[in-house]
Parts: sequence; C-alpha cells; structure tokens
Amino acid sequence: MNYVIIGNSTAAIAGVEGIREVDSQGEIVLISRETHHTYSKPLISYYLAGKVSRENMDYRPADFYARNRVKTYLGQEVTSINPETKTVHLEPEDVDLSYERLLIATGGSPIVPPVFRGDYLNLHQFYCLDDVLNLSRSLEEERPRKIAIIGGGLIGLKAAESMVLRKQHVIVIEAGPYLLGSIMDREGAALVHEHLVEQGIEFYFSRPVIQLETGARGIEGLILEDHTVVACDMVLLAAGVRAAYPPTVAGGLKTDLGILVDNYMQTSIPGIFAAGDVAQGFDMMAEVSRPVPILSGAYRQGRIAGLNMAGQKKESSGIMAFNSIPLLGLNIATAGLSTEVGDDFTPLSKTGPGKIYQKLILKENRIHGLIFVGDISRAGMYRGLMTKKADISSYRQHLLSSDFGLKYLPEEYIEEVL
Amino acid sequence: MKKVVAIKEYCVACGLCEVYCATVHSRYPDSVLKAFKLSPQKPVSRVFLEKSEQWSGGIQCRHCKDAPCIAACITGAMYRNRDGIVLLDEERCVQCSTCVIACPYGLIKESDMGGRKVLLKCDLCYQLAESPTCVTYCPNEALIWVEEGETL
Amino acid sequence: MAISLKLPEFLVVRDKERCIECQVCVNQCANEAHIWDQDLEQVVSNDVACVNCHRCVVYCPTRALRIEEWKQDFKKNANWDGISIKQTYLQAESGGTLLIGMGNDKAYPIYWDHLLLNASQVTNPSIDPLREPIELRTYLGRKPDLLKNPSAFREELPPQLQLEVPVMFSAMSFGSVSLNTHRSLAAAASELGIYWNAGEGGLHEDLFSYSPKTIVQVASGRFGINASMLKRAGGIEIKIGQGAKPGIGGHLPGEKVEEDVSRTRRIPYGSDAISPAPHHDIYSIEDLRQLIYSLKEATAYERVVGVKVAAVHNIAAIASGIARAGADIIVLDGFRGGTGAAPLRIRDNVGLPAEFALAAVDQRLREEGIRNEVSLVIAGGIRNSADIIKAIALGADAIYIGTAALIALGCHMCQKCYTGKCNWGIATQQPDLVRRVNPKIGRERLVNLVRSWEHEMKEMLGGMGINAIESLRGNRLMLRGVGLNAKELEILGIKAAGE
Amino acid sequence: MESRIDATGKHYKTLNQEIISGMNGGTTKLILDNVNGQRYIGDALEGNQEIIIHGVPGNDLAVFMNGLHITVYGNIQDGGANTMNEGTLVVHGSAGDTLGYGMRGGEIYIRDDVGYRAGIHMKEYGDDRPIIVIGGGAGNFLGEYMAGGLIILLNLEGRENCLGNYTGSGMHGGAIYVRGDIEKQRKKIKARIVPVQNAEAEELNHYIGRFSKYFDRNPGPVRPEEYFKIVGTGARPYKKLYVGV
Repeated sequence: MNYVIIGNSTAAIAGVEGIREVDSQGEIVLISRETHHTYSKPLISYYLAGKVSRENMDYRPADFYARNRVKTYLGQEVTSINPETKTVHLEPEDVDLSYERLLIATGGSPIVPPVFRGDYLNLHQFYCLDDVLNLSRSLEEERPRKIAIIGGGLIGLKAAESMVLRKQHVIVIEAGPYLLGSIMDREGAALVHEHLVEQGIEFYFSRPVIQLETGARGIEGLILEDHTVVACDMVLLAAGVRAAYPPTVAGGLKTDLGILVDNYMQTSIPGIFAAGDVAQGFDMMAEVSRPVPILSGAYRQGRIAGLNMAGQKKESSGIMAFNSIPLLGLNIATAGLSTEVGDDFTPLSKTGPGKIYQKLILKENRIHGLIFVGDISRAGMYRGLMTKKADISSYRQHLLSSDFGLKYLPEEYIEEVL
Repeated sequence: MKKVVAIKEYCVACGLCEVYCATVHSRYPDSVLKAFKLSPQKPVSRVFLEKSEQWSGGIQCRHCKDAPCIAACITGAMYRNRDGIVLLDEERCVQCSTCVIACPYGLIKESDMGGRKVLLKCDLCYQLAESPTCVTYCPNEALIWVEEGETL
Repeated sequence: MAISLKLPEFLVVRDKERCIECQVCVNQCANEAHIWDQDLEQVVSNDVACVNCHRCVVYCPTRALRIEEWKQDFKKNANWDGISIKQTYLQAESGGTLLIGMGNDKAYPIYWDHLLLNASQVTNPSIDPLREPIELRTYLGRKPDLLKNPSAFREELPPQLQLEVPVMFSAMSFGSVSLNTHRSLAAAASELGIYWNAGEGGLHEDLFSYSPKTIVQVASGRFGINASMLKRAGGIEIKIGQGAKPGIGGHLPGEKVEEDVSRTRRIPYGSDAISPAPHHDIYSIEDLRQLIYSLKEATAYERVVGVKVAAVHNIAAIASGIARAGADIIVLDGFRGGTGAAPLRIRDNVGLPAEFALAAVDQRLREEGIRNEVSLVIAGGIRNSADIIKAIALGADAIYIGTAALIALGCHMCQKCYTGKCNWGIATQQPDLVRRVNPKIGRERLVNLVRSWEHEMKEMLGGMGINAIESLRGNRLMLRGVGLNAKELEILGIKAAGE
Repeated sequence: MESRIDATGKHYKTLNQEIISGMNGGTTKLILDNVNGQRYIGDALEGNQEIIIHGVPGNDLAVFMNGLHITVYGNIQDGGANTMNEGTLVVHGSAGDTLGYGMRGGEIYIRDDVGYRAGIHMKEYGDDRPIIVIGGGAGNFLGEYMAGGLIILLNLEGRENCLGNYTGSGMHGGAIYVRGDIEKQRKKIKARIVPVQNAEAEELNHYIGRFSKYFDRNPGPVRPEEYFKIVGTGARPYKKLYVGV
C-alpha cells in the first residue's frame, strides 16, 4: 500500500502515526506547501511572545519523518488530484505521484474581510509560521505604537496576548457584541474582557471596520461602522478561518463547509480521505456533521483516517470542540455546546471568588457544554462525563461543588479510574 | 504494559502515596524531610488520594491507550514513550492546560511553582528501576503495579 | 456542666523540626487526636483523645511523632496511686462499670518465665532440625483406651483435628473483630494446616470455603449457629467461659452490629448481641452432656466437639466432669486471655494462670485414667514458641493464640477494642477502618509468625533430643522451676532448677 | 411415602439413625410410636418431611432443625426446638423448659403450657422470624434476652397468672402478645408494655388461625383491647451500663 498525504500539520502527522500503527512497510509521501518541519500552529502566539523557541515549535521531533519513513515534498503545491489515475500533480517539482490512499489534510486558511483586501505593508495575517516570522521582523523594524487586531476570537486574543507581552499597545476590534463569541457566553466574556482591560488592551465591540485610512506606512486608521476612527500603525487580521480546499478534484469531492467525510474519514470518493480543519465530520455533542476546527479534533480525525487508510476498520464516534486558553494569566476552558441557550438547555453556574466563573449546560440529564473561567482544574472530569454521555441525575446536586470528584460518580466510573 | 491499580477495599486513605510521590519528584528524591523542608515550593504529588465516605484510593494517570491528552496537546509535549507510558516533556510544554480539560478523569493538574505554572502528571516513575514510588510506599498494598487485565 | 476531673493519659510529642504537615496522622487517627487546624495551617494534637495505639507513629513518614505517658504526679500514696484515683473519678462522673479490652495487664507472676527447659549434653545427643526430621504434627480428639486389634494396620478412630503445628487461632467473633481479620486468620490457618476458631458470632458467607479448617463456636447466644454450618465446620466448640472474664458473658454493642454482622449473627441491625455467662439450657454437667451430644447427633458423630472453660479455682474437677460429659477437647483459658471487652474488675481479679490450670487438670485426668479420652488445649497469654513448648511439657496437646495473632496483624495493645474504633482495623466494623487489614498481608504475617515458631520449637525439641512433639507431651522432667516456692512446684508437678 | 417406626426400648442413637435412614429412603411422612424420652429427635434434619410422634419425646426435640413439620401427640420435655432454624413443631400437650432457645426461624404451636425460659434468645433477621404460639400459660423468664421474633400467649383458660416472673427481662427485640388482663401481671414484666394496635390484629389472626386449625381451640378473632404487648426497652438495653477505661 502506498499513501500520499497533503498537509504537514496536526491531521497530517496524526495520519502518519495512524498508518504506522497498522502498516510499518507502506510508502508514505507527505506534501506541504510550507517548507518547515512540522510545527504547531497554536504555538505561533507563544513564539511571538518569546515563550517558545523556534525549535520547540516543532510538533514532532526532528527525526519524525525519518523514523516513520515518510518521504516529504516540502514547499510543493498539489495542483490537481485525479481519482481515475490515482495521481496527484506537484508544482513546481512538476511530477505526478500516484497513491493508493490519499489523505487531504490541508487545514484552513484565514478569512480576509473585503475591506482589508489590498496590499498594505503593515497588514499582517496571524495564521502560520511564516506570518509570525514576518510579523516579528516588522515589529522590530517598524516599532509600531498601536496595533489593531481585527477579531476578538481565540486567535485574535492569543495574538493580543503576545503583543501585550511584547509591551505593545493593543486595540481589539470585534464585530460581535462580546469576546470569544463562538465559545463563550456573555458572563464569561465579561470576565475575560475585564481581565484584558486590566492588562491594558482596548476594545471596540459590535462595530465592524467599514473603511481604512491609509498613508505612507500603509493602514493608519480604521473607520468603524459608527464612524469612530481608530488610529493604529499596524493591523493583525484574526477574523476567522475557513477550510482550505485542495485544487479541483476531477470528479469533485462533496463539500459543505468542509470536505464531507464519513465516520471513517473517507470522502465521497473512495480511497480519498480528509481530516482536520479542511474536513467536515461529525460533532458528537451537536450530533450533526459540521466543522470543528480544533487541534485535538484534527489529531483524532487524522489518526482515524490513517488507521482506515492502512486497512484497520476504525470508526470515529465524532469529535468534541474543546479549548483551553490561558490569556495573560487567566485560564479559560470551554467544551461542547458551550454557547447553547434555549428551552431545552438548563444552565448550571457559579461565580467567584475573584475572576471565577463556571457553567455547565445541561439537557436531559446530560452535560452538553461547559465554560470555565479562572479555575479550570476540574473541567476535564466534566468533559469526560460529556464524552461518556453520562446520566448525571444521581449526582446532579454535587455538580460544580468545590469537592466534586470521583466520589460522587457511579461505581463503574470509579472502577475505570482505579 | 504494567499499570498502577488502586484497590479501594484496602486503601487506608493515609496519603503516603502523595507524600512519597511529591518527594520523589522533588529536588530531594531520597528524603521526605528535605523535600518538604528545603524545597522552595511545597512539593506536589501526581497521585491524588480520592476520599469519600464509602471508599478511598490513590488515583493517577491511566496512561490511556487512545490518550485524549496526547491528541489534544498543542505542542507535542505530551507523548507516549516506548514502554507505553504517557509523559509530559516539561521543556516543551507551554502550560496551555489543554491536557487538563482533555483528561476525562481530571488527573493532570496545574501547579504553581513559585509564580511559574507547571502541569504535572504521573510518569510511573519510569526512571526508577523498581515499582512506581506510590506503589513501593503504599503501606497496605492498596496500590499495586500489575500488567493490564491481570486479576488480583 | 460540672468540670470533668479526667486527665489525659498520653501526650502526643510532635517534633516540629520533622513535621511536614502532610496530615497522614490526621488521616489515620480515628480518635481525632490529630487535627488539621485551618487557621494555623498546621496539625495540632488533642492529647485527651489519644489511646497510644501508635498508628500515627508508625505511619508518620518523617518519624516526627512519639507518644508518651502524660506525666501528672499525684501526691505519693502507696495505697491510692494515680490509676486508682483516676478510675474513681471516672466512675463518679459516669456511674458506669469500668470496661476494658484485651487480657489482664496486672503484674501477676508469669509462670512460663519461671520454667526452664532441658537440653541434651554428651549423654544423649541433641537433634539438628536442619538435617533431621522433627515431627510437630499432632491430633486433637478422643483416643481409644487401647487398640481393639493390635495386629491391624489401621484402626477406626473417633474424629480428630489434625494440626501440622500444635497452634490454633483462638475464638474471636466476627463482630468483635473485623471481617478482614477473620479472612486473614482463616487463610493463614488453611495455609498452615491448623485450625482457627470463628468465635461465637457465626461464620461469614465469604469464608465458607475455609470451613474445613474452621472451628465454630456454640455460645449462650447461639449466634449464627445452624445445621448446615455445624455440618460444614471442621470442629465445634461449646463456649462456657473465657479467661478474660470468667463468669461473665459476651456483649457486642449495637454499634458493631452492622449489616454483615447482623446477617451473619441473624439478629437485627444495630441491636446489641448479648450472650450471657450461662447457657440457659446448661445448669449441670448432665446438661452439658446433652448439648455435646445434640451437636454430635447433628453431625453424625463425625465432628470433634470441644468445651472451652475459663481457668477457675476447681478447674481439675470441672475438667474431669467435662471429659466425662463426652467432650473431645477441653480448652482451658487462663486469666491472661484476651477479649474485645471485659469489665475491668473481673478481668483483673478473677481466674487462674493457665499454667496452674493445665498442670492441675493434666494431673487429675491422668489420676482418673481418662487423660486419653480428651485433648487439652491451653489458651490465655501464650506469647512465644517457648511458652508453647513449656505448655506441652506441662501436658497440653496444643495451644490457642489470640492476642499474639492480633499483634501479628498489627495490634498495638492499646486495650480499646470495645470502642469499635480500632485504628489497626482489627476490632472494628467501621468500613474505613476495616480496610486497614489487608487479608493478603494479614495472612502472610500470621503464617510468618507460626512458621518462625515452628522452627524454634523444632530447635528446642532437638536440643532436648526429642524428635516428635508427642514425646514431649506431659514430659515434665524436661522442665525445672526457678524462683518458685515448694507449693507452686508441687502444683506444677516439676522439680526445682538444680534438682 | 409413609412409614412407621416403633420406638419401644430403643436408644436415641438407634432411633435417630432409623429416622435418618427412613428419610434418606424417601419417607415423606414418618410416624413414631411409643416414643418414651428419646432425645434429639429431628436434630439438624433438613427437608420438607413430616414426623408424627406418639408418646413423649425427650430433650432437645427438633434441635437445630431446618425445615420439617413435627407433630407430637403428648407432652414434650426440655429444650424443644433448641436453636431451630426453620420448620414447624406442633405439640398436643405442654412443653418443658427452654422451648425455642435461640430459635432463628420457624413456628412452634403448644396447645397447653410451657415451662421456664420459653423463647429465650430468640432472634430474627430479614424474613427469618421465629414464632411461638402458646395456648395456655408460661413459666418464669418468658422471652428473656429476646432479640427478635414473636411470641403469642393465648391464655385460653383465662388464668390470672398466665405469666411467670421476669417476663421479657433483657428483651431488646421482637414482641410478646398476651391475651388477658394486664393489671394483675404488670409487676412480673421486665420490659415495656404497650397497647395492641388494630393494625396488628391481622398478623395475630394469621398465627392464631393456624393454632386453631391444629388444635381445634379458637379464642375468636383478635380484639386488640383483649391483648397487651411486651416489647424491648430498645435495641441497646445495656448501653449505659459501661464506661471505657
């Protein structure tokens, strides 16, 4: 069996590891547009903040490809995929590589709002290693005083954190009404907001940028919907990510918001698999097919894809969105349907002391989502109960109590841990 | 792979597993007294004594086959070594705590080491020739080190 | 409320240099003598609660703890010493009968320590137990007067208990001790090829597999006794009395009657389990015979039926009566015998030393020509293998150990068994404390103890030039008394040292 | 299968062996004639068979018995149903001392009187609940140290003195129902006396109904006011007796 993997990030690496769990012999070829050894995308903000060295950004040790006998084509782009001939075409190498199993793990690409489409010297993406290498150089050369970050989501706030740690003045512009809208409720977001304001970050909410003021240095000001003008001398884009589809596949892959895959991570074309941010798999909490662009999901999907590509039938039970993000000393963790509201969902929450907020979203005696701010030490147990779809009715009254732990859980759960 | 199993029928809830685990992972692995008296911060255990009215047991990382913490680790610092032990490379860890929420048993803990946050988990004392320290020092053999699936 | 005049008995000495505030002592003390003080952020002692059981001392990982006597002098008075005064305070405050656990702790003479064994020198060789077989196996039960057919190779014998070592674990009921203690005793006895006595509280269903090595006890309360249990058991013992409290019955407080105990004893949960001193169907030797034979009938004459009595003043005559009532074994429980709970005045003032009872009974049964009809088992204060060898030379067929077995399991002799809060998990039914005896470890420790004694006994036997325990039995020439008066020597039936 | 044994002149050991052989041989109803003082009849026997005894069996009849239905046409001696586990003993006459000592389950019906210490140490656990129904009166120490079970004393002759002294001393479980006038006997009772509730009549009627069936003697349906009930002073009668040193 020979395998071709397009991509070099989490899902691709997990694909290699999945294949090698089953098939130690088959030839694996890995193709990446980027030239770097596999690195961890979430670490770019840590790199920028000086918390991680370049070497320590590697997602796997330097000998990973050699040890797993992976042939790499780095800095190469796949320009076409032909399921008929089972080949992919590479440029600039200009070769056709044939595969028996293909894994598409091309990840995502940052969304550029229309108003920012243009070539500005001081406009930076905040998505991949090259972006931050570039940004780092600019910060040193241009010494900006005010940096505007477009987007108050996960990436935007991690970018903001790294800029604060570099002693920069940061302005975050969020089109929505509060921070981290995709994973956080208003109460939790308020705490995060309060904390970040204390750290000197400025915020604008509910007002998208409608126009740019430009000058010699590029963007010099942002005009918001209400005509507020925000002066800045550097802009970081963190407005979200969408699936980065590979070039047109002859015969076409079925897509929705990502490439549609079954529970074995196989696409609509047999022999072609997809995993990670480019794929749209099953969300175990929402119980629908939808993209869940998180690293652990990419890993799980990649590994499942790898196992199945190598012939071991392994079904995915779906993935769960969950995150843990420390922001300038404040811990935040969310999981599952953390923003869900509505009649069916009952919130259970507690606050304080200090910047502590914990909330479980319950429905039909199950935990469907959680938001933890400040103290996240027990969050894993609740997430474990979510994964198990555990019936919490017998210990519902103890949920979120300060001593909540195994002791309140049913016997079978305890036995599993002992 | 050999794992530590807690036998709740014989756990006496003394907490010596925690004391010795903290010691062996401290700067003074051979002396409880020094570990607790001389360490700049109170030594922290990676095994946790869970107590209720009905039972108690020293619980710790299960070194899961399909480890959620490895899948979730954003840096690759969480890895499985050749013996199957799930380990955290503290050099590479950026303390994002994703493993804390990934672990379904809540067995990876954040600890404050004098203002520096660190994440700690059981390493089965893999550098030691003998059994894990908590097993060695369990006074009532309520922690045992056995091959998976081995019955008592 | 009037002030209590009670004083602490013990002082908890905590070496602050060594204490690491790990709270292991707090976790281990069921009496709450160690308390974590949230405000002080340190462990503090409540000395009044300390019973000196050493649980904390043993568990402290830095050896920071030591328990001392709380030294409070009273004005010197040879008559009214501190103990007498404190006990008077206690009774004046409570109006209660003084209750205590374990055996008599008074400084009465220990006659074992006044007996010396013989050893071979020159005139007959000693035997090396490392190279030559020495037989410790013995059989308890009625032996025939003579062989019916001396030329036959085999002869039918009445039922016998076969012991690989002349040691048994004496009766300690489930209820007074924990199930894990019973598990340890049962497993050790089975491994050693000896018997353990389940006591008067019945046999827990988890231990049925050990029945063949179990002696079940029929006491006045008849707890847990039924037909199938009698048939299943290896042996049966009727308890008339026990050395720690002759003339006093058993009384298991309701706190210790939790679900398992209640099911095993067939009494309601939380109810006191009372077995008064008399069996109310036994008021004479003839009545005793009736119970013995009802048990023999119940078991088709296939089980050994023993009778346990406390060693009391007319023990020789009593034993003779018991032998004639048809008992296969007589157990003589000396006044040092342990118990879970006894009235203090009874424990300390009633009964006889087992040494005297044994010598007197063995002598009497020989004189009456019925020594072969019954086996003699001695209990009450046997501490080591030398005590056993001396007991056998004085005429015992085997001995029972209770306290020694509990010490092997971890007992530190704090004498608080009656509180139900045994920190060593032995004399308790509190689930978190019961877990403290791991039966696997318990079994190993008991087996180790008996095996080590076994070798010591062989060494002593070998030294005397004797290669079988049967040849030592009643062989009082192997004993000499030291520091005993003429009357004591006469009762013990031994010569003085140097004679 | 029914069989008969003539007990005349037989030692108890022989007789009991014959009974066991009979049972092992498949006898379901065994009739013993001319029983005269032989002990241990029914000792530790288990099963559903029936034994009918004509004559006066000796001590420890039905001792340790587990099952079986024994009917005696005559009196029985001491120790009847000693430590009995299950089964039924029906006596067309009177019983000697210590009837039902330490009884753990099963039922006893005595047509006439019982001697001293009947029902002493009776216990109960779960469904195992021993029952003694007595047609006449009882001697001293009825229900002493009783920890469970039920004794019903019908006093069919209406004697003023149907109870002996020290009735219920040390009692800490179970209940004794007595038919008759409380006032004359109050001093003899060493446990708590309580009125009988209407709700209890049903259970009493159940056992009295059986008694009536066995003996053709019927005190009529229970009227609570005709009875009084003796119960323990609590599950822990001696709780305050001791103080730990």
